[in-house]
Amino acid sequence: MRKEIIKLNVGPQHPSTHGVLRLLVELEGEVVVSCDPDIGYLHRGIEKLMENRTYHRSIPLTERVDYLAGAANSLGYVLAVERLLGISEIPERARYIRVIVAELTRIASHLFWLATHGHDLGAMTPLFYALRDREIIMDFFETWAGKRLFPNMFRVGGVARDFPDGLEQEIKKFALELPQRMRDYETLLTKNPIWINRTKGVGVLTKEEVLDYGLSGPMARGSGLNFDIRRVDPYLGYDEFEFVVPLGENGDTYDRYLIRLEEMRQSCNIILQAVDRLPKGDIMIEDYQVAFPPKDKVINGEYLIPHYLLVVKGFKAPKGEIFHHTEAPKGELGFYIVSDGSEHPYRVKIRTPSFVNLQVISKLAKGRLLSDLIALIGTIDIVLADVDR
Amino acid sequence: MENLKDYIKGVIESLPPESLVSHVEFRDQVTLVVRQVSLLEVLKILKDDFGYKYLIDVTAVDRYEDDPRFEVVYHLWCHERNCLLRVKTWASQGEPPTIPSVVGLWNTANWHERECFDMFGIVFEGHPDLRRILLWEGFDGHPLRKDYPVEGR
Amino acid sequence: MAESLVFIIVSLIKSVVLVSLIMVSVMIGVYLERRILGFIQLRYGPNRCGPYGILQSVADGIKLFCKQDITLPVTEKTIYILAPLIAGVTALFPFVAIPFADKIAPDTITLFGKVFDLTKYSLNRGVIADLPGGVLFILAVSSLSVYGVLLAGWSSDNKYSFLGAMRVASQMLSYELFLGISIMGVLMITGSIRMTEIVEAQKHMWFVVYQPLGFILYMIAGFAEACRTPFDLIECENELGSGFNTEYSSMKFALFYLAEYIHIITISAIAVTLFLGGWQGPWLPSGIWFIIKVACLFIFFIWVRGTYPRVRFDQLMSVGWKYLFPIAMANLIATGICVLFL
Amino acid sequence: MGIEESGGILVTTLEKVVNWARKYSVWPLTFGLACCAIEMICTAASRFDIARFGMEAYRPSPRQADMMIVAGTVTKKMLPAVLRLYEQMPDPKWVMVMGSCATCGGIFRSYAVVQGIDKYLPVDVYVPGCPPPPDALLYGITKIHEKIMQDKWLTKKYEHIKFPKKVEG
Repeated sequence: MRKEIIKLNVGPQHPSTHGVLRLLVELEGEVVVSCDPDIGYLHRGIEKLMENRTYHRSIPLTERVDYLAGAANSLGYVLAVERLLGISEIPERARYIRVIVAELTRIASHLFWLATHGHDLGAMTPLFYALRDREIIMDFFETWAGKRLFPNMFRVGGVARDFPDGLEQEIKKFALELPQRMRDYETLLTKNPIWINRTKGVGVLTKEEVLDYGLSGPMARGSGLNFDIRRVDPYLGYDEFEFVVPLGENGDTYDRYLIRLEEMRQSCNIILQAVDRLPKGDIMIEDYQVAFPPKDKVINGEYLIPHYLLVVKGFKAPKGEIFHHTEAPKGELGFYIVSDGSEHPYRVKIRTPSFVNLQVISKLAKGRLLSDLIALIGTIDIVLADVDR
Repeated sequence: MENLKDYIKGVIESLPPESLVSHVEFRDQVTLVVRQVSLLEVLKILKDDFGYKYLIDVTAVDRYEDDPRFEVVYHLWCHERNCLLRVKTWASQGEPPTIPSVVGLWNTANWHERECFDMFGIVFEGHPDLRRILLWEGFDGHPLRKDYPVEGR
Repeated sequence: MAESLVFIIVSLIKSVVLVSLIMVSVMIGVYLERRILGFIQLRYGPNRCGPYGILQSVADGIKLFCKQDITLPVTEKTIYILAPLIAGVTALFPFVAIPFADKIAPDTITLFGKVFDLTKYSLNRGVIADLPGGVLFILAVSSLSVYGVLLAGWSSDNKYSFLGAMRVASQMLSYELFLGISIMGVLMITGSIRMTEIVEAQKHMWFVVYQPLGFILYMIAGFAEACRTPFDLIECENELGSGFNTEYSSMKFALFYLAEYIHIITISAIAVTLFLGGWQGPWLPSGIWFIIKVACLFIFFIWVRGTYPRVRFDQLMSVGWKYLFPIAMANLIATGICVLFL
Repeated sequence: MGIEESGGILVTTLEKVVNWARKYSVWPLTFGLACCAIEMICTAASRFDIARFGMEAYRPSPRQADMMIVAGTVTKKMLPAVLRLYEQMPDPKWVMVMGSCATCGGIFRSYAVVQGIDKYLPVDVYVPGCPPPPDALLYGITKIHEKIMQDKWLTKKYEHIKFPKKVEG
């Protein structure tokens, strides 16, 4: 029998490549023989741009790295800069606000993942249900920061704006309600035989492969590797919160699906704890060499001049290099900042989770069907800006 | 914290002395600066004997007008002890700068090294598939080098 | 001579009325689908175009009609152009034999002083052609529509279309088979393959009561035949772009779109005729009952679309051959035994 | 009507009817580039519900699409694909630019980003923002609707354009 290999070009415009991923797939019938991802269609040169900006002015750029979890990215960057500057303490209220926003972002990102992952496998309705809940989080951000996707409110030394009155209670209400709303998705997907058939046994990863490919986030935890940076290298005082790190057993798509659902519940848990402990007080440190003075005091010359200098010239960071990683929704997000003592970072490397996690797809897709390839793109949970930067 | 420092001290002592140039500590993060010839050896010892099984990141820094010009930086993580280690070395002088590839140790280094090649033009010797990853074939120059303008040529 | 003329005229009138009814119901169907999906998904659906958005399908139709028609420089141009026609026309074929109403005309009419007997060839009944082998005819022509899709996918010179075409070919082959077997039970009970007789045999009890398994199997096969979620593998946009119709635009695409919905109506109509008592029902005229039943099944199709994910290609095949086919056979044998001995 | 002398009532009515149909049946191309695509999906979701305008029929194939929403940063690597998609769409087609990245490069003034897609594509409506909220996108869609309704595709005169005379031989 003569066999013929079909070379299929999936993307960059394709409904389920989550943006502009291009996969060069070789098919034998419908079985994937080889799969070579071609990335870079959204490479915007963020690292190069950051080298030419002051530390503060880079914050909006970092938010656009992973646009589904903008605040989580700027949080990682701000924490890295703070560590570079040697700021170890920020006001308690700012710390809790950061935790709440980071966890809300995680929920928003996972909801969007659920929406697209379900849609990729043909289930239309979860998309709408999940996005309905995501809209509520977007509302919180809009109330707090005036912007939906990218609040852009984290600053070195604190947060730029306090929560408006009543927002905490709204967030608390949402965190209490979401686990109940998530039953809708569970009824639609979790026990649905078609869903189980599509996801069980697809994209199985062992612990050794996870280490070999440097995977992180739900991709690593799905295979039972207990690696959550909130636990193993706590930042923002995550060690004082009670939460469970869900671990998978089989390392397949279904396990990772369950893990992400459970992570949303745990995030709700953390939010509830953080809202309960949220103290009153300052939201920014008072070192006006690096941190912005309060906006209402800027009319006063004493505050105006440092504010002006900070905006125009930025601050000088000590010479040195720092690597700081946080647990972004998609995995380990690391910022490696090299400083030469000037106002600009000498080099910033963003170690994004999607970039590393995507690499494994050519291994997972080999020998599977074309439909599985789509499921795999979904389970890796990539965002192309996160891959290409 | 003290335990970790002792552990890292133990790591440094057990490495072959001629491989290590220096070690720097900054904000509780230790950087080992090693010679390029013994890079693979050091990384293998760290991976096999000290549990640094997770290669977080491979990247490069362009120290423009220095010689050798390119630093290559490896970030390692030990899952058992939850500690970070940074290993740094230089790519060889001349154009193109070269350095041995670590794909043999970690598969994850594959794309990291391709990205370094794409952005800095560092050739990783022994890499199975070294081609541009983010930019397209035929792109002129390597954008993250310091002598490359931000807005392109 | 005059008799055959009457036959032709009456059949023509029936066909024209039926085809226009089907076209209108397709338009309503598309609108219904979008509204019901909106209802399931907590949104409105189209509501700007006309009152409650009912003119939505009209707007879509006019727009598609006035779009630029791109004819690609493909190798098999004739087939490329013919394929949507085949798909659109063959989807209408099964309606020839489906009885959609009881008597719609008196037994005899007097024209030009001559009396014509309309009961001959069932001209006064609500069926275009009351074929003696109606079920066989339906089974035969309903599988014809696969050619349209297959040829379209093959002639488009597009790999996605080609994969879609290959999928539809294997899907149809495996599901056509047990679609046939699943309705054999009904035929055994009736002892006839004339559609009108099957409907009349359900005067006292619908066959879905005697043949529940057969009905379920038929509906599963029907979903696969109509290529609807969860079996919409041929044009699943998440895998194959747009599947077999990737390279078709404007009216050619509209024909495929039309064929898809006609197909659903056909599947529903056959299910109604064979299992749900056809046009029979109390109080209302027979045609209305037929429309109501078909509409209910159509809505069921939409409901499933809003609920289920899509199966994988190999799973579809293995479920078909390994589980559904044996069950259909067992159902057939059990029915045979019951009919013989009870 | 009115301004144009030519074209009887029949022609102008036909034009209006077709414009009306086109207005309510703008099928966008499933085509997201970056951050703005997320807001585009949010627009299609339950709260903002683009389906009210008959636009939920996102077509994955450019052959069946009417409108291209350039949602996000266009990089130099992506540009050929964007242009190819535009060329594959049948006439009449509309282009909506969403977000400042696609409009002018936005904050990404770097070596890899196209500084404004309007150098390469005829843009109908610009929606500013980074990213524009769904409300802004919906406003842009109403602007597209207005533009479609004013489209004199049947009664338009081309007298002011001097076509070169065909030279024999």
